Amino acid sequence: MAKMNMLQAINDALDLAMAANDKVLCFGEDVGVFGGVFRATSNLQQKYGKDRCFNTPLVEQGIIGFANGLAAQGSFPVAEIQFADYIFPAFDQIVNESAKFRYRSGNLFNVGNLTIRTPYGGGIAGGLYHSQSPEAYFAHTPGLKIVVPRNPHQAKGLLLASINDPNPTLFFEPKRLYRASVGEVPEGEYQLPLGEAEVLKEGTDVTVLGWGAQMEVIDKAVEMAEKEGFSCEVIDLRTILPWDVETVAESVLKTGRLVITHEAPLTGGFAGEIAATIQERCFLYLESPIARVTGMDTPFPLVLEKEHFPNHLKVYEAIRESVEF
Amino acid sequence: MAKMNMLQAINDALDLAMAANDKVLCFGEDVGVFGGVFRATSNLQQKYGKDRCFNTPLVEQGIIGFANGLAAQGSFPVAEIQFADYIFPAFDQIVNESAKFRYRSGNLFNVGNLTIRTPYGGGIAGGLYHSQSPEAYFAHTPGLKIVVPRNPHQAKGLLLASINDPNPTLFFEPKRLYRASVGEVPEGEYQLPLGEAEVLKEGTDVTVLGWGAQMEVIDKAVEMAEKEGFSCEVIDLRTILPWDVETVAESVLKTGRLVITHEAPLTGGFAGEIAATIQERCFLYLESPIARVTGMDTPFPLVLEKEHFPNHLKVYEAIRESVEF
Amino acid sequence: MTTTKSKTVYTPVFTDGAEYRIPTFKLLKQDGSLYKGGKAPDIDKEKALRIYHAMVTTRVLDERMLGAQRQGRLSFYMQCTGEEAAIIGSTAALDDADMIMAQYREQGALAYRGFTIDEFMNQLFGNEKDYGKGRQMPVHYGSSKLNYMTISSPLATQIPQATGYAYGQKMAGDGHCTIVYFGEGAASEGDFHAGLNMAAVHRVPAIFFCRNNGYAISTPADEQFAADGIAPRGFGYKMDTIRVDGNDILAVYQATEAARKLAVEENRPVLIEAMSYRLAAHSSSDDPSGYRSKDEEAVWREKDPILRMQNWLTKKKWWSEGEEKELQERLRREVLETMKRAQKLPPPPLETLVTDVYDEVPPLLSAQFEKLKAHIRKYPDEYPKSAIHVQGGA
Amino acid sequence: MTTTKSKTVYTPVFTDGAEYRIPTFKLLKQDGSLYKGGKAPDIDKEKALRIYHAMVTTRVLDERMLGAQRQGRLSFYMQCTGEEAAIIGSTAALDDADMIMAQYREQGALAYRGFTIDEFMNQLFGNEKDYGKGRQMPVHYGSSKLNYMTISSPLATQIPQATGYAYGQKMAGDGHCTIVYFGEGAASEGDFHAGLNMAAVHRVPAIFFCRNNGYAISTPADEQFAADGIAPRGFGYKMDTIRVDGNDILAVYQATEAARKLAVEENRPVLIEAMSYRLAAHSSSDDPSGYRSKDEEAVWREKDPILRMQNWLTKKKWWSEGEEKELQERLRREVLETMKRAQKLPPPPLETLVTDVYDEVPPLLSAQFEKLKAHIRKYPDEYPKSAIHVQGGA
Ligand SMILES: Cc1ncc(C[n+]2csc(CCOP(=O)(O)OP(=O)(O)O)c2C)c(N)n1
Ligand SMILES: Cc1ncc(C[n+]2csc(CCOP(=O)(O)OP(=O)(O)O)c2C)c(N)n1
Ligand SMILES: [Mg+2]
Ligand SMILES: [Mg+2]
Repeated sequence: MAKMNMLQAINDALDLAMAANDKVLCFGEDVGVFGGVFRATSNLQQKYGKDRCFNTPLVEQGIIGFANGLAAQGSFPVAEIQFADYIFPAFDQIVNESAKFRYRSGNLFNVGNLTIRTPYGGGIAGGLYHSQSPEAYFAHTPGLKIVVPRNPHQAKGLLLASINDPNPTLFFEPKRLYRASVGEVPEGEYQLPLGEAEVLKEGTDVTVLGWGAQMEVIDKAVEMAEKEGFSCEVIDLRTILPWDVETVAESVLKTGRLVITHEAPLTGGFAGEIAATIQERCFLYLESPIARVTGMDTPFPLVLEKEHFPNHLKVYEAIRESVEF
Repeated sequence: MAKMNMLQAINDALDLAMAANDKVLCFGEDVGVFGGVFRATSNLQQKYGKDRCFNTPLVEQGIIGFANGLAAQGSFPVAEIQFADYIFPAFDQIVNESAKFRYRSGNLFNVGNLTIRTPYGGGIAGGLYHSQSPEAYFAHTPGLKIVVPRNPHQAKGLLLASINDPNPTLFFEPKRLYRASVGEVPEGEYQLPLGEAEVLKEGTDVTVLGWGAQMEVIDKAVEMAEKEGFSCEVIDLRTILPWDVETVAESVLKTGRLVITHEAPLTGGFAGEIAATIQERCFLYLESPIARVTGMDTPFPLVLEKEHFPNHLKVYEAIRESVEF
Repeated sequence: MTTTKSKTVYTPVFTDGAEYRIPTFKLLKQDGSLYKGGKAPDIDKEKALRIYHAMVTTRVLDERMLGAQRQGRLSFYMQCTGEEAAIIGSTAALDDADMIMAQYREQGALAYRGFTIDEFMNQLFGNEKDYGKGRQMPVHYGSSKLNYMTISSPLATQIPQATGYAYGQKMAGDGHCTIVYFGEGAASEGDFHAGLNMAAVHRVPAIFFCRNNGYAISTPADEQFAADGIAPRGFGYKMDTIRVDGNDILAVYQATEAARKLAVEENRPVLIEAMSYRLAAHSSSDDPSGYRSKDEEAVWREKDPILRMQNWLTKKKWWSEGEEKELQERLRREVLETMKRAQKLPPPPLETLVTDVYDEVPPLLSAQFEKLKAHIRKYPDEYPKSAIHVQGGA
Repeated sequence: MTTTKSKTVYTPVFTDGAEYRIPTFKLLKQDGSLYKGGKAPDIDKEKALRIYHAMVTTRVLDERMLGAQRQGRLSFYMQCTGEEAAIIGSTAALDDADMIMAQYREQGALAYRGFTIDEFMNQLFGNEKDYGKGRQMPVHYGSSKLNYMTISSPLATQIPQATGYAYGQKMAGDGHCTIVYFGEGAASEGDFHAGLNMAAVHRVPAIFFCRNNGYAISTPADEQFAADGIAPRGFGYKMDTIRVDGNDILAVYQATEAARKLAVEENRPVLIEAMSYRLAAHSSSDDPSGYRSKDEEAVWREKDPILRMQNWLTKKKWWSEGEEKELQERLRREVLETMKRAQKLPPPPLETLVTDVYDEVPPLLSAQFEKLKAHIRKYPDEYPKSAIHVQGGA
């Protein structure tokens, strides 16, 4: 075990993956000698050479197109998109290409080796274009896996699993936690399962569900709620696609209540999908409407970021309203 | 009134818009002398000249980038994307640019004059890339309006409203109905309201909700259901974003049941958003879980298209199950 | 940073490069003789006939399948008529283990590599033997055995993918390269810019082969770009570039052979622009009479690349009228017989709806599939193709 | 279709255009004298001083605001140090009613057009007077009055937008053009290719102004492209192209003036590549010592464009040391005073969270806003900036 922040854990995972398999390549804007604008790829070029860790030209559609080709060839590309807000020029390559490569070819070809890493989320005074949480844009796309870690330990294990998973995987890194989240991380290689939510805390009154940086917000909210005597079950979804319906449904069958929170705007956010599925699965057991605590239906603001944000107070209020419904 | 198919109605709307305002321009791949691969822009170049109706180079991100600039300048661009499946290279220009232009500039600039037309949907043996219904990909984007007409009369009135609406509007045309849907269409200019769902048929047992080409499917299913004695209320959502929560909620408060259908895959589809919202709004009135009848969570297939499709039988079954729950 | 070694001027002179025209490389005249100064590449009789056979196969297949489409036996078809030399000449200059990433009009490359008529037909009819499992529209072929990447409809996406694929080949050090085909229309996409620029920067063994056939559906090349074709873009990437007469099998072959050397031996990517003409309609859904004249087509019909090669073969005494007749007849027969066979084969089984989305079918999709099967069991007559797959089962 | 008038060759010759180098246009030496053969553009004293004033303003603003960022008064800042001549020289050659679509490092253009220090500060501090209503990060300026499109962070998106904007200007026939600024890094994006190709095809009055400053954050230009800069790409679009010394105010001015003539009078879009160097860090979040040497920077510090212009002005006797000192001091004082003022202004009112998403706030968003207000009323201490806006209200 070693104490690491999330960036160090990610860097460690990349380092181990590159050491274990010389077909693993890391690239993207500024990831080479500089080690990425957040330094997630620090020292990898120095260690594994310019052929295996390199800067690309500034073109996201090219980075992912290039990565798709590499993955089809049999390499293990780990492509970085500098900010999740800048992943949209690559939307076609991800949604029409990566996701459909295997299906359309009848499994003659696939890009399962592909991993795309990108920092997402607010809380860093980033305004419209350094704050977005675009996971739901991709979650409508069969063929992709989408993973979001909540802390350094999870980040390392889930990233290694994403790199090794035989499906194209989008790995969203909560950049607000890059340096802020510090914790014990096992040394050496280990993988955490994709497609499995994790129950972090058992409870009986209400299930509180989130992913990524929102798990910290949930912790604070739940602390407030428990002080009021509400027993909360806390779940980290971890994999957004394909998501773990069973674990969530099982919890809600027990608690009868569900509060979901994410940073992205409400409308079309992934909480909607979860709510729709769970109201169907748990209809007769629901004691209050499923609540969503999310960003507002606006672009991400700057000065009024705090007001816009689904913070612990808003989550706490939703928990309270859900239990007292 | 004149009998028209949907293509003729759309062509008529474009013709009227161009006649009324010489700042209205129509462009896209093959829309010039050829009139578009579906002929929606037939004769417009001949009538209004090459400056106002023209072919663009084959580059969707450029078409929409160009259109954004034109709209900001004060023109009224009506850009065509040849198939909705090919809109993704323009995703960044639509989601990061069109949608956020007004907000980010504090309303100094806007692209409200922009309209994007594109044929969507299955049922024409188009396979993965000539069948998609991508409305939900855009519905997570505050700042956009999204409109889908169900027949020629609606198409003309909603398209004219979209062109004149002071917000960037995506207009998805159900290509399966282009020639198949024929009906009476008023002559001259008229607009149908954006942001308003339409109750097509009143009923008491269950609300059945859809948009675009699915409205035909719903009609057939409802016919079967009514024969079994189920009284159905039928709603065409018409505008996906911002959507008309009130009309849907009011209906469900009355019927206590809701079946939603769309062609796109289930997970992350817009039915999820509607279900999540309505279960919250109508919690105490719901007599059965909200049901979604959608495409499967796969890319769009070809030979087995019929099996994949949310057809009238599947919608009928969902209505039955909902009422008999 | 760029250290510009360019010279200095003291008056503002603009240039659009017009004075620097890229020439067209040609070897073979229409009558089968060589241009003065031209030297035929080193192609022996066996190879020449393999090429020619692939060209004729492609032409016959195209004619017959368009006919089949017109009769309603097939939903869709795309011909490559007029462009056989560009496609087959370039593929023939490669190693059969080199990767091909095509746009959609390159069936000739597959024919050359040995894709059988059966294999073509199975894809066209989407039957149970289609490698693509009946999921894509006709002409979306693929063959891992023949190193031919399955076609994807979205244009130009394969271009940066080819750059990545070639980078992988370079890393593997296997001495292979990737050729990527695209139309002059597709070259307008952002992915074109991305793919070529990255290839030049990362020095990958890739050949970017542009089929400039004058049209993108109805859009003529002069509404696609203002420049003199695609070749001048090579300057912008500092990429070795050549323009070649696309109807000239020998020139295409020789240019591609030389390009492959640069790519594989020096990791220098190459841009080839083959000037040709799309003699047929864009696809079976298109009617060119709305946007171009018969006269224009006639000019190009005179430059038929297959006839040109036939004339060369005849001059070399490698081919006779009798052989031509026999080949044509045999191919026509084969196509017809194979078509009948392929049409009769059943569609892919129901489970192919949900396989290959992921490596394994995830639980939610599995549940959707079970629901579908139950539904089909309830309405077997409505799903005649699939009902047999769900009988009795869970 | 393309009718290629290119000549024919009979051997396969590849070209990457290396033999055809685009020269660099220069007028002014560092000491303020003109190169032999160079002729200064027609700039009178008033205009020259307007330009110079804007350059110094920009430099002072940049220095002070970086300082303010370092002191924690500002979250973020971006300097354009070293590139003032490229930006201001080009803007000055335009009509003030021409549209400017910038990347983010072009505050000099705004300074030239008359954006006041107050206006800069209001944006930087996102206060209630910020035209952008405090929604975007610092340096995302915009001014409809000054025809300066609000900055958008996603790179290169403004390039095809400029093509469209200019098309609209051409249709309006108002005799105006659009200039669009972008870095040599942003020029790798697909949107660059789209914007330039469409501009050439549709013949729009647009000037594509590339600031080649050697770096895109840490990525040096030679890892961005293999070619000799961006200018050779003009060939691929058949666009009038010129390369200019970006630190040479006179050359930039003259080139842009000539470009504007082509654009406005002949609807010929122009590509200008200005060779310069980003003397400062990429932004306040960056530290260049990780990727480039002080020596390299020193070479460029010797080419300071402001000093170069000052030397020219001095030679013309249009400027004196005393005036320089006074200007510098006045500007420093003004910046400091204005900063204090701007910092004290309250943030934009709470309702700016939800306005301008659409022309009107839609019902669902309105409901979200009401809920937010109720929440803030419940926890006023947690939202100190906004609590005053919700007191007592519904
Ligand atoms: C991204 C995308 N946009 C549009 C289309 C529709 N489309 C199919 S083929 C075609 C024209 C392609 O022309 P070109 O690249 O010149 O190839 P050619 O057909 O001439 O061989 C178009 C517009 C598509 N398949 N993909
Ligand atoms: C689409 C997109 N990708 C990535 C970024 C992050 N980013 C901001 S500035 C920059 C470098 C830009 O370099 P260049 O265009 O040369 O301009 P310069 O900073 O040198 O003026 C990058 C990668 C972005 N803003 N937008
Ligand atoms: Mg073509
Ligand atoms: Mg730069």
